[in-house]
Amino acid sequence: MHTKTRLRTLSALILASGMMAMAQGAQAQDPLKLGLISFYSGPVSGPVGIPSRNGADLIIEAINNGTLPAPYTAAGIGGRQIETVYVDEAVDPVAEYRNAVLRQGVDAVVGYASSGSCLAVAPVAEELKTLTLFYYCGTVRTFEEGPKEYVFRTMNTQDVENIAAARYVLATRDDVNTISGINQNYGWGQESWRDFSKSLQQLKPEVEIKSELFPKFLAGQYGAEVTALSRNKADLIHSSFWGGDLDALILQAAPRGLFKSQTGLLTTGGTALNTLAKQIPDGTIIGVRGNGGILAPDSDFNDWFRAEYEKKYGEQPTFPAYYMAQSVLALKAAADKAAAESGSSAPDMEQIRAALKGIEYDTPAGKVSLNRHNGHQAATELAYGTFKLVDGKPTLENVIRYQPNCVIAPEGAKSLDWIEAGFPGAQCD
Amino acid sequence: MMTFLAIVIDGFIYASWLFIIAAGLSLIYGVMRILNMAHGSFYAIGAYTVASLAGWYWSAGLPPYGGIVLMFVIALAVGALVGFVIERGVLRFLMDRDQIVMVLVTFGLLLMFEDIIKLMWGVQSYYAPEPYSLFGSTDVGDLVFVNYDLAMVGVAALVAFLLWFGLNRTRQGKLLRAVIHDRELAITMGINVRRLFVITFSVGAALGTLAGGLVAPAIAVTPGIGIEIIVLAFAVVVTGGLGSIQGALVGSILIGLARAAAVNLYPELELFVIYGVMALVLIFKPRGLFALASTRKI
Amino acid sequence: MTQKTILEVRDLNKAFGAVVAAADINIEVTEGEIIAIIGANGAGKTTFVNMVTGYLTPTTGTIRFLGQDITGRAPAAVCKAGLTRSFQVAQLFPGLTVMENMLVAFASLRIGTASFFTPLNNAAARKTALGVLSTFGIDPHADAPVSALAQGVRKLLDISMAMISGPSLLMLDEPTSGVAVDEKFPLMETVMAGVRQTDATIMFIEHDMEIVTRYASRVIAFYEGTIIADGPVAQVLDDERVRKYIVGQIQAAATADSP
Amino acid sequence: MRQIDYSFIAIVLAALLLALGAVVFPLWLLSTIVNIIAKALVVIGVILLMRGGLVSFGQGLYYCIGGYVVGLGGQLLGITDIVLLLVFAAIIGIVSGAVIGLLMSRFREIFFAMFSLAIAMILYGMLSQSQALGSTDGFNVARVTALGIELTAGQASLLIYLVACALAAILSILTHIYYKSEVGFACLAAGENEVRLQYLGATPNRIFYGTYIIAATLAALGGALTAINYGHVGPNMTYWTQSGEFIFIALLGGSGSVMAAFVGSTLFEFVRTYALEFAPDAWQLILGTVLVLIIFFLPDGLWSLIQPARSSARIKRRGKAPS
Repeated sequence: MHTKTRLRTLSALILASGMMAMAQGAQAQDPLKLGLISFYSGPVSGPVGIPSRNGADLIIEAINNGTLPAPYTAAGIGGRQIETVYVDEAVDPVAEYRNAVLRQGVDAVVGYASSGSCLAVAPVAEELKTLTLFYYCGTVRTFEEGPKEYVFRTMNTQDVENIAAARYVLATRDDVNTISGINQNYGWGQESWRDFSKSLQQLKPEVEIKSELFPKFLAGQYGAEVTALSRNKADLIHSSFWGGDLDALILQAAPRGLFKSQTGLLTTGGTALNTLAKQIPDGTIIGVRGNGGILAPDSDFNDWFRAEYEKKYGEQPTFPAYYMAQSVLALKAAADKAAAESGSSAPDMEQIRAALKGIEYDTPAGKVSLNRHNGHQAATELAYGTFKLVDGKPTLENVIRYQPNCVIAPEGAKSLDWIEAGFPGAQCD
Repeated sequence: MMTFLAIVIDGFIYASWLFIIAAGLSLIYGVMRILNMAHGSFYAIGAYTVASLAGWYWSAGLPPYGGIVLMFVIALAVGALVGFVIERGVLRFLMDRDQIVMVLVTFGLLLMFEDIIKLMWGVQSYYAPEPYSLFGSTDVGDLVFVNYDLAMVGVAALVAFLLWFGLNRTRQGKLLRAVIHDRELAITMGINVRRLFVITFSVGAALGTLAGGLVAPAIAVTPGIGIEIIVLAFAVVVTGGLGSIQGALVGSILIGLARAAAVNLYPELELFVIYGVMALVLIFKPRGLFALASTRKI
Repeated sequence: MTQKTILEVRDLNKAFGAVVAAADINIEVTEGEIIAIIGANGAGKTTFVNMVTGYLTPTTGTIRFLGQDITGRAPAAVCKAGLTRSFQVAQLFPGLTVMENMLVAFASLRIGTASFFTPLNNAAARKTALGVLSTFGIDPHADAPVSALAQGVRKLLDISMAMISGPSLLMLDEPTSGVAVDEKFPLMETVMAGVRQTDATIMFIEHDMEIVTRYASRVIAFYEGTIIADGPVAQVLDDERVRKYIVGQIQAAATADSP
Repeated sequence: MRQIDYSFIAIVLAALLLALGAVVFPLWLLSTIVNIIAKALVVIGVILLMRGGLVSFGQGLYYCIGGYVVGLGGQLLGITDIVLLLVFAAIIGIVSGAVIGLLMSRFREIFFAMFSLAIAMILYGMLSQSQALGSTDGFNVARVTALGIELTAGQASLLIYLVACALAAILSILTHIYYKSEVGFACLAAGENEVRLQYLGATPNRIFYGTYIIAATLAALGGALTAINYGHVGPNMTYWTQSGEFIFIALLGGSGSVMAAFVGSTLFEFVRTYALEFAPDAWQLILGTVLVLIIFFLPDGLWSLIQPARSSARIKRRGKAPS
């Protein structure tokens, strides 16, 4: 019966909580609570979650101590120290996101490796008006399904690496006329194959598809798949396998010479280079979902990151490490920009969010500019290379770095339409 | 023809791997009436132990074939040990509980092991690829098969034979069969069931770790592989008939072939084929192909 | 009274693989009879009851009950037709109280869509249940949990549950087995007194010849799946094959395993 | 009789109190409670089956169906009215339960568990292959409306909360009626001694069939509520670990009473959330330990602390009648 009053009370509550968030922003002393969300348990934690967290921790530590290289030398985010709250993405993303924001009171969130999580969390982030940076998930649907105010993504979407892959094949392997695909049977795998095959057929219509395999995610055993691929020979085999599945595929394909007789194109192959150098045949095409990891361009910032990471964790940073770091840096860059613009040394979250729109900033993996989907979606360079074992050490030769405007749908265009229209307006030099 | 051959070979390779896992599961169920979810953890533990220890052995550059022996030894040993501890430490206190409760206990153990494994080995992947390429490969027509995989078929056959021999030709085995057939009767006959339980569970667990250990060289050992495997193994034993070793054998061959056929002929079916086969079998034989007799006296 | 046939068993055979559990069994039961079925363990007595009550399907042969063919019908159908039974080992619902057991028995006969809403514990049902309980003198235990009952009471409850549907033919599988020797007669007395209040015909399997002679009007003797004698008590018990194969055996066994 | 009345009053009071909570509870608690209620509804179904000795390792199937009905109802049919969506989900739940139940009611014990698991996994396979439905990523659910009125996020979450409370109350009462009904007891009896029940003239398969459909409907409603609350659905809802979670909760609460499901669900939610917060690297270890300890020391679930269990014998130990 008192629904009206209750409604009022509640809207008041929401407002209040919004206010509180701002109020907290205002007092520069208390730390900025940053939710760091990725897979810290289960099969995704090893290849993605933990390296990501390591990369982020490294940057956060440096931000707090003010030891980041230029231009990020000022300590803290708008003067505030970062206090990290880790949340495992492996369970109930929406519920745990709400808990992080509403109960643990994080001011901003950096995270999410799975497209499913991103799709589910985005509306909640909007509802709770909480600045949320997606660092790794690939789906194009996040922004194509509607504009967002509080959600940003600091890395390319999954379509981009497959468009670039198609261009790379065209550029380096004009002898490729038949292709096969082996991709995991879930959103990521299905869309990766769709975008790659469509793109390549756009660029080279005579290309013919031999076989399309979609083994179960985390199947682990690919004997039958390798057989099927070997029996139906193609010039090139595309795979967006990642982590353990990728390693298993490489290990099981190697002794059967699959990628020797048919060129392998591994869009996320970058993680396997060091561990499985002996099993990857020369000529295999390797991607890193962007510009990070082994394909990170030489720069002082990159050298610093690499050195610090090896010092801290005793291993080379793989690309997930780069991308979560890249996401945290976006926050830092925006805070600095906001500070400069507003003059105040302590910009609040709203000012930071405003500054994030369309920002362009430096990362260990090169320049990142949030210039898609009105300033919320990143566009970065994206590199591919061809594997070669040089006296026992894995190297990548004829590396090509694709400029965003060559492989990323222009503002306003839906990626799939853009592919099917034949990449109108693509600027590739 | 070539297709057919390919399906048969792939099918049997996959089946032998399935069988080694399923056999342990089925043995434990047959004797103890425990559908052991923690079997997935045993599989993972086997994979981790082999990947880490054998991995170290090979990187130390010691004689390769010794490594193969080592794999079997440590896989079986760690399995027997873990099995023993779990049976003595937990399960024996719950033997009078309902079957379903036992499923849930082992489900709890599965969850616990996930993190215990993480605490022991961390989340990074482990590799021990050397043995996989050690035996070279065989050409069948224009196809290449890895001898290590083909050897798996041999190992599975050996396991099957040893189980058959153990159950039918040894005194302990005969006692076990008595327990499988009718536990109450066996107890009244004065069989020391508790001792048999420990032995059974250790052997079953050892088979689980063996399967994990043998597959380790062909995969990256990462968190969660145990969880992935367990439902698959369930499908096999339920299809074949819980508690029956022949059942496990036939079940794994059936599912192995079905999967290989799907991948080679109708890739889009790969995802259902396993549960499809299981569902089909259960519709016609609700207790699986080789169900244990369970007529109730009134 | 009119000599109406209520059960008619023709050429009943049952084989479990090679084992023949019942061979050419022919029985005609007329209303009001009290028939004792005797035979050594494994003679096929329970198999016979299981076939008639639908738990086992005969390999060949027909079973007619009240004029209709019930061969191979499920126990539920047989029960509804008016043929119920009790069990050698009382078959109860251990998690429920005595009354609840009776109420479930009562509900089972009329379960339908409405039963999702009709409370089990309704006045009408309670009344019927209590009535039956008191005819067998166990109404004082009504609210006791089954797990707490003594053997004798368990047996009586088992029988009460079989009686609640008001059957025309009641089959008792060893009503006195499992109860102490000195309780056998009182128990049987209660059972007979209770059943006589209804017009149910009785067939009961029994090992104790004294009970047989005391209560039965007719005896059927089983041996290795066949009927070796069928007739008035005295005549059957005098038959020398019955003596040799059954009475002797049973007395031997009885002396052997009685404490 | 009297005792029943009390339970009804208790349920209604509890629901009203909970509803009033909307004014005082912090935001995060509201959606958490809806989440708890949604899961509890599924768990009640699991418990109903458990009383009959059937443990469904595939209740996620209907949880997922309910969720997708809501999602698709919004996307394809443009239905966003919260009540309509729930009714819609319930109907589909009944229908699918009635169809699949024809098969399921033939299975018992471990085979029932495994078969239900198989069916759920087949749905998982189909969903994760259908790109139209966003495969494994699932898709977002439009914000609900009430009587055609658009709502703000805040109003919506309040409405969802209140509807959840009402739903909880209604379904608890219905379930309680079932508990006390002839079928309810017959189901319990069937779990304890099926043969005897047949000899009393009942057909256990039919009893299980009916109960199965009820459980399916409850699960579908739980899924629908989750979808409305989360604003997102995905195939994970029918993955076997989700079904395992429901059984976990059922055991936690115990099958003693309808309320037990809510107790269990609440405890589970908080154990998991806080385990996740304070031991992000060992939350599974904690959950597993809790499960094992419960089975060891509280075989009748937490509810047995509040009210000593009597007739949940089936799940406690080998509930076979002496034979």
